[in-house]
Amino acid sequence: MPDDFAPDSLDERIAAEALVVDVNGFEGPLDLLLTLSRTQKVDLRQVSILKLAEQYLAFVEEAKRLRIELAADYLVMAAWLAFLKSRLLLPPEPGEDGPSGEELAAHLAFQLERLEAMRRAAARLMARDQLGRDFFARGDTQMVERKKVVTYTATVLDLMQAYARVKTRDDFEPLHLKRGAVYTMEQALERMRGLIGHAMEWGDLRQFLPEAWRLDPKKRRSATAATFAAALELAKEGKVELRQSGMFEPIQLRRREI
Amino acid sequence: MGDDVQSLFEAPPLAEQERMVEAILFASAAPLSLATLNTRLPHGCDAAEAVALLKKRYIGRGVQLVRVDDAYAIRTAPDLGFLMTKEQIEHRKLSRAAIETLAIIAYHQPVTRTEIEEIRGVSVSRGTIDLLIELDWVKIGRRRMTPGRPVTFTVTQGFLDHFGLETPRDLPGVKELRESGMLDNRPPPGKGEGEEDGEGESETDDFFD
Amino acid sequence: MGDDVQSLFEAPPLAEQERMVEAILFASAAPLSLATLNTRLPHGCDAAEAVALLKKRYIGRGVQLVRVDDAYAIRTAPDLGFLMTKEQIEHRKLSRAAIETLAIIAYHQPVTRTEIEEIRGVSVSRGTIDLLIELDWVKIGRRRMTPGRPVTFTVTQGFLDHFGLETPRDLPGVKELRESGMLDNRPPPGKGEGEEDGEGESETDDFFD
Repeated sequence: MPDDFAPDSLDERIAAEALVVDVNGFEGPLDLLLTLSRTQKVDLRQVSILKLAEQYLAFVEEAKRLRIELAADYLVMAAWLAFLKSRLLLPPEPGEDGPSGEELAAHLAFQLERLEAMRRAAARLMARDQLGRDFFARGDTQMVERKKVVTYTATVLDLMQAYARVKTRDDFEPLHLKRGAVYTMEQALERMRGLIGHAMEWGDLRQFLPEAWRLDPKKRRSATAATFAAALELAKEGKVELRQSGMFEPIQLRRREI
Repeated sequence: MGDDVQSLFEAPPLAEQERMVEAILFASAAPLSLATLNTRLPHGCDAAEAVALLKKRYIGRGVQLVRVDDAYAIRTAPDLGFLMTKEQIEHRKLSRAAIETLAIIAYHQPVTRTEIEEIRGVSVSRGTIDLLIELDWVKIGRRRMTPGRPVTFTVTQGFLDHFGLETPRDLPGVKELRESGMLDNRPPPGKGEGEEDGEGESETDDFFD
Repeated sequence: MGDDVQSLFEAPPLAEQERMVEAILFASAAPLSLATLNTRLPHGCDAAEAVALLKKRYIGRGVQLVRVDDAYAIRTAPDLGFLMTKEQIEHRKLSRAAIETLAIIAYHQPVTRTEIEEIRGVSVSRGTIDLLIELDWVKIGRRRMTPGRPVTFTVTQGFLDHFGLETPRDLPGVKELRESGMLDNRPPPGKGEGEEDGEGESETDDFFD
């Protein structure tokens, strides 16, 4: 970064200072460059890109001196402009390929001119007569007696957001279990109601697990929990008795004689 | 107010007043009284006269200037009421289940009901798909050549027309939605963003290519 | 349908068709296409001719018949906006970023998010395009046939209606901008020229010519 560069006049220094203070007001490095180019007080097509690069680099230096943190975009642009400056000032190395400094400068000038053109176009667009402000649609569209026809409306945005919601649901609901691996208490209850008639002797609760749910540990856990809950429910109804000889010992169950 | 001040604010010509009344009555949601019209017209206008002119102008036209109590409104000519039946439409928003089902069909078509349920993680009621078919947004496609030969669902031309799409392929994928800021859902920290997005996209591609 | 059946449903005279179109357009807040008008009119009517007659009739009046894309609507004359303070809708003030993004989409359409970012020199922030879609000013266009097949954006009929434009060709200054190369999608020097941008340009041309 050039130490020897100094803004030409006090006015420019003040302008640069004002810009630094206002750095949040810029919409990115291109916007900042466009603003800086106006201080050259020439038509955009005549702007000196070399001078503009120097102005920008001085701006970044000034921001550093004032300890204002610049977003990465601005620093990337500064590095690029420093490169451009060297390309413009130094004769190209023999055998060096890639675009010349002039080509790069011309493209930057085009980008600035295009951005400026779009700004002006946006201003002209917004200056047009607008619906609901300068001209108006029919105020009363309910002109005859109601004959209800229900139509459903949805916008493409609704559609996309719905899809995104579905596709990212797993990200947000980690407890949303896959259906296939859950054995519900209702299922267990139904199965046990059919089996307890035969449970005259004390027997391990685990033998009530359905065949298909015994091997896979995930499935076994789900089925065990459901079967245990179902056993409690049956005990509450007075249909079975439960016992356990100690902590973590098998839970046993038998039919209650009525 | 002195005479000389008033002359500075001379009323516009009657023909201009008539234009003004026409625009005001057209844009108003409710009938307007002469008194209200006079407060909205420039100083010195005579709403009664302008209304009378406008009323005459609309005689025999498709709309008329009618008096409602002591107010005025522009209304359809009574003999053309039969053309208006389509105007009374009640707009309802689609339920969350319906819009999600529709989105899945649009992104994954042709898709079976079981596949929709797998993607949504909940079952899809018969009525939801029936409604989408009735709206002419979804139709029954070919049967899938898998056991049970389940029917598939696809979206219709009516769907494309309603959503202003040329093809369902134009719908952005989840990754694009996120990148263009159309999606507020960010992946939770710690989850590899790349892998998940990549998957989402390739899935969409599979279905369309 | 056989000839004898058709003759039973002879179209009403053109003057009557004009009245009918007048009634239908007056009753609708949204623009209606010729196709929609034709489905609402009795068999054998020609909406295009009736619209042309009606348009002429309302020249210089307080309301006008305007064209919006391929549709038609009745709107109050813009010079009378000052009378409508009551009807004026409080517009949410758009951010500078949103306004510029809207203008870029309108003038460069169909345009990808990357192209918008290249023109503005900053990334499109979360929610900007979302907002423009919600306002019904921007919609998703065809995917660009370049690597990655990016989504494109275009403006809607609602946009044209809002800004009183018949077609995107009527955007202020669009011709001059095009002639001075400001709507070109020029690749930065040293980047693979031709392929992507050539296509981008030809597509834009399609849209405007």
